[in-house]
Amino acid sequence: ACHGQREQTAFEVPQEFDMSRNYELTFWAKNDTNVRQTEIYKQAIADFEALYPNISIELRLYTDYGDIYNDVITNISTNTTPNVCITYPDHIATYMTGDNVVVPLDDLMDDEKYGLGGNELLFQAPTKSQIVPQFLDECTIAGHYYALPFMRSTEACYINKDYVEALGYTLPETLTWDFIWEVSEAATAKNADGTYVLNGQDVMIPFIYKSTDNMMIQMLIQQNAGYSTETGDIQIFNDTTKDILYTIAQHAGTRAFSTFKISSYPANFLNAGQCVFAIDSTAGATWMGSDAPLVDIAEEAVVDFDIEVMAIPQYDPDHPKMISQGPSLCIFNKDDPQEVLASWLFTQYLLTNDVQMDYATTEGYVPVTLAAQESEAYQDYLSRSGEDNDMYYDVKIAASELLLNHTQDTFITPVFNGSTSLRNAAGQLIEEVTKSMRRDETVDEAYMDNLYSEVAALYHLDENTAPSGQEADLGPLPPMAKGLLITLGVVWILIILYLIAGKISAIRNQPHE
Amino acid sequence: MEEHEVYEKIQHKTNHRNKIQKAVTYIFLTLWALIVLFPFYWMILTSVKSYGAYNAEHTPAFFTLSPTIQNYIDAFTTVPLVGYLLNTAIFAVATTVIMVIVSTLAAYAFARLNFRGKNLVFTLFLSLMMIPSELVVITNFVTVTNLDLRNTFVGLVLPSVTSVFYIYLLKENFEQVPDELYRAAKVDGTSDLKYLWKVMIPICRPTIITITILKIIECWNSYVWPRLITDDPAYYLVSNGIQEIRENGFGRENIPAMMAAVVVISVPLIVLFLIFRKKIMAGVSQGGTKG
Amino acid sequence: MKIMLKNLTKKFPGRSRKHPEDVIAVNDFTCEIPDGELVGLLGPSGCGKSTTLNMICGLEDASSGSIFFGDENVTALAPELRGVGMVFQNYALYPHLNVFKNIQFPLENLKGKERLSKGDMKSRVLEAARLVQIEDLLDRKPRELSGGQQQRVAIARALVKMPRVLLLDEPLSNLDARLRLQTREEIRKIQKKTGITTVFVTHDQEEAMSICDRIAVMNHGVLMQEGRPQDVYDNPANLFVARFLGTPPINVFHGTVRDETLFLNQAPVLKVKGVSDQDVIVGIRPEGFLLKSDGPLRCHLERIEVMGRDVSIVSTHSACTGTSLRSIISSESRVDTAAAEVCFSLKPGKVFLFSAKTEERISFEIPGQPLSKGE
Amino acid sequence: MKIMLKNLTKKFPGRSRKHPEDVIAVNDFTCEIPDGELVGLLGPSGCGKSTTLNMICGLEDASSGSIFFGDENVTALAPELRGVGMVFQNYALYPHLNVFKNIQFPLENLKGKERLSKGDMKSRVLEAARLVQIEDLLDRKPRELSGGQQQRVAIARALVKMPRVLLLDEPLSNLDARLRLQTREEIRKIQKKTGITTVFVTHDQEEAMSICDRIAVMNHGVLMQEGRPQDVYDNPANLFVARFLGTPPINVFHGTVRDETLFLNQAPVLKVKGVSDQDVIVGIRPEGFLLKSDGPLRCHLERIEVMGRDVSIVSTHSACTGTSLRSIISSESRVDTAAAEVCFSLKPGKVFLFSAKTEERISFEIPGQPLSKGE
Amino acid sequence: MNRNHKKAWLYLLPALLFLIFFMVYPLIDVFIYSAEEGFNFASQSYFGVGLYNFSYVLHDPYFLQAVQNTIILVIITVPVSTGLALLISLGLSSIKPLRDLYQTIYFLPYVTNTLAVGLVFMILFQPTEYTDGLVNMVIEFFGGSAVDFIDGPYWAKMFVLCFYTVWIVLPFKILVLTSALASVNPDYYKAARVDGTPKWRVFTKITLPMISPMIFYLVITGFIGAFKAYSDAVALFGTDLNAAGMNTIVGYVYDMLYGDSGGYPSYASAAAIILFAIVLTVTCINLLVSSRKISR
Ligand SMILES: Nc1ncnc2c1ncn2[C@@H]1O[C@H](COP(=O)(O)OP(=O)(O)OP(=O)(O)O)[C@@H](O)[C@H]1O
Ligand SMILES: Nc1ncnc2c1ncn2[C@@H]1O[C@H](COP(=O)(O)OP(=O)(O)OP(=O)(O)O)[C@@H](O)[C@H]1O
Ligand SMILES: [Mg+2]
Ligand SMILES: [Mg+2]
Repeated sequence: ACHGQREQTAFEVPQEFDMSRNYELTFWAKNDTNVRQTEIYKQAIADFEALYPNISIELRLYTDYGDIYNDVITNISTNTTPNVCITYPDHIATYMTGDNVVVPLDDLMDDEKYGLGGNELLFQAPTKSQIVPQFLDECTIAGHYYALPFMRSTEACYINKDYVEALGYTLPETLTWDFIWEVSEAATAKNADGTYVLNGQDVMIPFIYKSTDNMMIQMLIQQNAGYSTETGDIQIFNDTTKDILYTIAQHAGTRAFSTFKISSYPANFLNAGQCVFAIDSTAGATWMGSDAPLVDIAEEAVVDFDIEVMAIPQYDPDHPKMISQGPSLCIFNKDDPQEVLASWLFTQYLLTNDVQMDYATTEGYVPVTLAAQESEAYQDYLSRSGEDNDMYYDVKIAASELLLNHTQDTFITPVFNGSTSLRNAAGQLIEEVTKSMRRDETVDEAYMDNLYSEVAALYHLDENTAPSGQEADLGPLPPMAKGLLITLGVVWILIILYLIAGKISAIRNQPHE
Repeated sequence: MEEHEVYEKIQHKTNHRNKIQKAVTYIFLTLWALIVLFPFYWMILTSVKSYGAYNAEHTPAFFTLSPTIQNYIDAFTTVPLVGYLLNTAIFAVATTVIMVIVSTLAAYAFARLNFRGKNLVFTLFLSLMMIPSELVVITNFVTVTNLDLRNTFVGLVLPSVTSVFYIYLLKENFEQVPDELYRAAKVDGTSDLKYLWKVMIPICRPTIITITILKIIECWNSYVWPRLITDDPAYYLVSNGIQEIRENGFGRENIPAMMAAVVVISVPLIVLFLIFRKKIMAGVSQGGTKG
Repeated sequence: MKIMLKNLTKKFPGRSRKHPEDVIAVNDFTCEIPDGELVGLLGPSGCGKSTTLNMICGLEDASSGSIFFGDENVTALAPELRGVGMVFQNYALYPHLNVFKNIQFPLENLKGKERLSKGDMKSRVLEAARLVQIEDLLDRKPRELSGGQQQRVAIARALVKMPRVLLLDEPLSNLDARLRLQTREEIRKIQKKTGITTVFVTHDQEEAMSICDRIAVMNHGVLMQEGRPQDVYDNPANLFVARFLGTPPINVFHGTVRDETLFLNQAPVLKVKGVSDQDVIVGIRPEGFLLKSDGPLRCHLERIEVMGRDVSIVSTHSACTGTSLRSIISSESRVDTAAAEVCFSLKPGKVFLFSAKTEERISFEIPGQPLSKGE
Repeated sequence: MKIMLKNLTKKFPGRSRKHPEDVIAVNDFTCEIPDGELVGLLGPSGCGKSTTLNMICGLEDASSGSIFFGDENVTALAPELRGVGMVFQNYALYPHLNVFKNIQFPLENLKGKERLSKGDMKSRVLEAARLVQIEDLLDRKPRELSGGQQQRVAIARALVKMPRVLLLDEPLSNLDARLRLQTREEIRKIQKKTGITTVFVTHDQEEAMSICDRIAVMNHGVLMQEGRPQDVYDNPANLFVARFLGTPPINVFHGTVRDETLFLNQAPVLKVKGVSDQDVIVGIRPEGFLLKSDGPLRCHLERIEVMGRDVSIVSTHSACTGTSLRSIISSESRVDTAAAEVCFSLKPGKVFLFSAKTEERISFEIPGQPLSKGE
Repeated sequence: MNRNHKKAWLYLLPALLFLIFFMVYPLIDVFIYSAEEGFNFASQSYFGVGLYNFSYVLHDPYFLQAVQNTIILVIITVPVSTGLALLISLGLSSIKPLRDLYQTIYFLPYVTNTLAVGLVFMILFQPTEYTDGLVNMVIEFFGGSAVDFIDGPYWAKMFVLCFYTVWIVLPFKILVLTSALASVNPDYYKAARVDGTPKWRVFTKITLPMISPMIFYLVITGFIGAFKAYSDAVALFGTDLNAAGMNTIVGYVYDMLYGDSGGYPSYASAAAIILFAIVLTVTCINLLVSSRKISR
């Protein structure tokens, strides 16, 4: 019985930051799709350490948010969590099932000396009001701030405009789902020799959606259908979802639609002239277009085309809705409040204009502070769109501007312990349906019911995993489990009987020998 | 004389059958050899395809006309592969050395010395073979962390040292050394430890070489534990490296570069194996013969 | 160095639940081995020879009794301190060391002031090797040697540390017949040359008899008889010893003594002066028969085997306990192979009487002993 | 079934780059084995005995020459078709099958019209088992048998299919001396009972001489001599054969013949009628010496060994090629152990002369042969 | 004697220490976890002590799926790999030229990284946007119809998993069996030949029984190894094995600990103990059968 609670006292902001002591902090970050991001982190750390020579920061880079999540979870048990960590709010909700694991930031933010823009800071930090409110709001869990936003992006639709026009369509001001489906269907026409009319190649996937969980979430939210409540009640298994899935199934059946998991990176297809609509994060903009600074495919496979960056398709073009996503920063609690304070200082430093600017320009990200967004340097950056195909790559800047222009239209989904699973489940529904269609299975009511229950089970959505969880009533043992237990029992009885029989016969035989 | 001719016919038929049998055997063996070799061929082939060409391939190509060593360069530059190789070498050697010493002592105790409870302890040892290592990782992680040994070679090595199977293999092997030698050495005034060192180990050298190499292979490929226990790239092993390259090349799954990395890290093992092939085979079979 | 074994006993605890009884491997063994002699320890398989030897060298602890080397009681001494050399049945050469290193091995274990310099070691090894004539094999590995050569290496290894006592546990049983003959002579020679008190275990009586100064015959852990080979052969203390020594083995009959005359199946065959009337077991050595057409022992002739220099007559007699009776006569004598019967007279010195009950020897007077001893 | 080997030769290709020369294991071997006889194939290790046997049973192909079973040329026939039974040195009993199943094994292989019913098989197995007296061991596994019993099982297995020829490859070499004696007699008995032509390989001359009807002595792949054992012993065709047969081995001297007299070191020792003057090698069997105080052969006495029934005198003589000279005389004779010299006269029939060049036998007339044969 | 005892324990000490620290103690920990109902890493708390974890795991369809997968995998791969290894070893021992070469080739998979080769296998079997994959191309070349091996029907995925497992475990088995075959005294074969035994009978009646201890050894270790399968599946189907329906018991344990929905050592421990019970049972049966076969 050694796995009891590791009680940690709640954090209280110290009066004074003790500059006479040395602090060693760990910072877990994800380096995204670009090696330059690593350098920016390192630069930021170096600059910060120059300001605070008594604080040293160790950077550990991950390639996947999931890995960060897993490692944090395992490190909670050994009390070796990092000090600062880049993560999704969803994950924070799970970290918080332990008491006082994650530091609530309300007091810190408001602290006069060391709070946001506080007067004892050695650098120019943004004030609370300078953080884009929508983005900051995303960081509240149960009424408290548990994170600061670090970068934000949304999804964009990258379009091969040439193809759309070749098919006889013109792009509307705001994309609608109907438009996309229609054009995509039209693009599936084939020549007699099996090649596609549109591009003359063997391959054409008119519409690829990279992140199917976002696809499902946005489609539901755009229709005001149920996804989940704030408190974590799951509503995704509803009729709207079914309708969506039927639609997707229909277009997957005609091969007009595919996903990243099934095919591959949308950018590869788009650039190779094998795709018309590619929906991917704005953070992936540097890969998109024939002049993209980063390409995955052979140069000779890239086709020349006019690219258009637009907001994701909508059901109601007048009230566009799109997801806001991107990493946030959270701070883990430590026994030493001074250490937490040091972490907080570093966290704030990551919101300073330079860091924000530098990081945002690596990809189609948007700085989370108004200060950075409005800074001259950033404006200058935006204005130089298209100057070259690297730093000022037009698609990348267009993607950033997309979010800047639609900040009001972004939304986020409720965060609770289990929201990650729900998100995964949402994507899984689309993946499954698409896969089934490609295998020529029939997608009907029975299929849907089955799908719902399987996905619910897979992500443990059918049970209560609240932290103070109680034994759920699990019902009778499934027949297979029963079979397993009975088989084991019977086998052991037989083994014991056999051994006893052997002993008896050995004893009986003994006198004869 | 007639009977004689019948014999000749039978003889002829037998010869014919033998030939067919030979041919079938060779075909079968060759077929399996191809199945075995193909993934290796594919690995090497992919490692010399350029990233772009690989991604734009419409049908998998069985050969490439424009091999590139870019992937190898990438493998060495995007991650500090040399450092990882070095780490892995240190880790593998340290683990193996300790493991061999510990296992040899234990196997010697089981094979040569008599003490109460020997059979019981040995049975318990053997039953530990049934435990999947994934199971104990988590507690070990806690232990090692509490000992403050994360991101140290000590932390990497210690839990990897235990190896019931090798103790078992060695014990079986030791038992095949005639008891007489032990008695002779005793009469000659040799201590137990000296006997172990001067007689037992030299005689069982093939097996010891075998377990050494098998353990090195195991260490070389180990992934779960190193990943968990190191978060400092200064202690990363090659398997972490592969995983990193796999995802990290350009932030995307860069399979050719990964294959290049795999080729690079496999080469030492394959060379090691080719050098000690005879000894490994002899050792494994010797240890195994008693089942 | 004289060796004294006093009431030496070894019990092994019962090995399993199935066999819980203790095994008494050696039972109250008392014997004195004179300094510088070669003593053969002889007996059937499992009679406790190896166990006795192991106790002498200290590899087994005695359950009771004591062992003296000279005047020193070594019963509780560890083997490495007893200063004995031992040659094992399969020689127990270290397979990974060459001959030189094998011989050197015991020297490397010497500690303290006994420790030798490299050069001394080498000269000691060479000396031992010369003694057993393997100077030119020093570089070889044991597996590159013939059985006989291996044996000599083993002896050299046992000798090199100049043991007080040399023990050999069936050192010849792995060799083929020819090599055996040869190596046993060599052992004899070396032992004579070095004068080390030597105990030699074997279950082959011929071997023991031919090279040993003295032999000790054991059975079921008990010492049956001990003495010079020819004495034991000529005067076996009991039926077991008589049977055990001699090839072909002694012929055994059921007989009775009446009026100081030995009867086999009612037929009187020999005068046995001084023996009271009783049922006896009669042992007659194969060479104890004399072909004599009017001899008292009439046997049914089975066949005749000529084996180079001897002729062996195989016949049957109803009082004989074995299936057939084998007598050896010089190949110069003539036998009528066609006849159904052969008649023998007996050489009294080759006839032994044993009590039918205890199987102990019953001696009788022989009028004029025709046997003369060589030495 | 008579076996004829005509000019049988076996070459093995050179085994490695280091030893590229062909090994001629058997060289132009011609011999006839009469029907129903037990023939011993005899020779030192590596002389080609096993190879010859393997060619007879078909496990090795002959390089040239031919093999006849009766009139049938079987040289190219596969072993399974030859109908031979073979007993291997280590018996090659299938360890996982009990005795019954081991013996039954060859019968289960029979096909076509030769196929036996279960009952027939059983009775054949039992018959074979009875023949070798192992009826009560049928349930045991081979490892639960003694060496001798295993050997009998192996013979039963070879016999059960009623082979035309029985081949035994050193079947006794794994047994201890005592068991060897016993089992070789059994082989003899069984062979006589069944009357199957049998070839028996051994390198032990005593073994071969004691049980075989005929022996064939090989050396370096070449047949040296073939004949009845006693004939070969009494009339060796060359020095090799003379040396190879007899224990203790023959004593060999350098000698010269002058004026039909044999001189050893200038001392005349024997009249050898009909031999021209030349250097010769002289072989004298140990039993060829007679103790005679005025005997012509004066030797330096070394020691006397008493071995039960015989006395063996070990002495040296300067013309002798061995280190010592061994003579065996009956234990009844008296020897003066204190004397420095012994003098012998020689039995002419036990003295052989060989050409110093070819080592072939040179025969000479013996005035009156005192030796008489048993049969 | 007593001195000897102490010495023996001294020799054992290092191994014992290591095992107790890093094997036995964790195992005890596993049992403790398995009794702490619903313990999870994040909250570091549980809601009771009892058998709830077992009940939970046994109710979890993914655990049952994993059990099913594992058992199918074991039942298929152990006999197939042993049989195939036997065939190959027999083939190897019956040829002379090229034997060394083949032997070396067959051993190669032993020295390579499972993860990497698994990836190659995945590439070989996986359909791409452009083709149905390399293997399917071969199948189609021979007139068959393509199957989605990585993402397709259950049997196809199982086939790939089994195939890969066999490919991976074969080298060791071939090695052991070839040397077992080589250690059979050739006299037995000669004797059988002189007795005119047909090849098949030689195999079943002599070869097989003679090497049966080795075969049992391989079967027992094979069972234990196959029950512990995990990384092979990951290499082929990626880390989300539950979604692929290809999870194994160890995979389930691993996911419960470190997977996306991980952090539940209690459930993981319960699953692991059930696995241990299964392996123990199978091993006991194996030992009983083999001791019986060999002693008879
Ligand atoms: N360690 C032991 N435990 C129990 N009994 C033993 C042990 N060692 C020997 N014995 C028994 O003691 C008896 C004597 O054994 P020992 O080895 O001395 O015989 P031996 O005369 O050397 O026979 P052999 O000629 O076969 O070598 C045998 O019955 C044997 O079974
Ligand atoms: N397969 C082979 N290849 C090459 N040489 C061989 C082969 N088999 C036997 N020889 C050689 O042929 C010669 C005769 O061998 P064979 O086995 O017949 O001897 P042997 O008389 O049976 O000896 P032993 O008494 O030791 O069994 C030897 O020199 C041996 O080295
Ligand atoms: Mg013994
Ligand atoms: Mg031979």
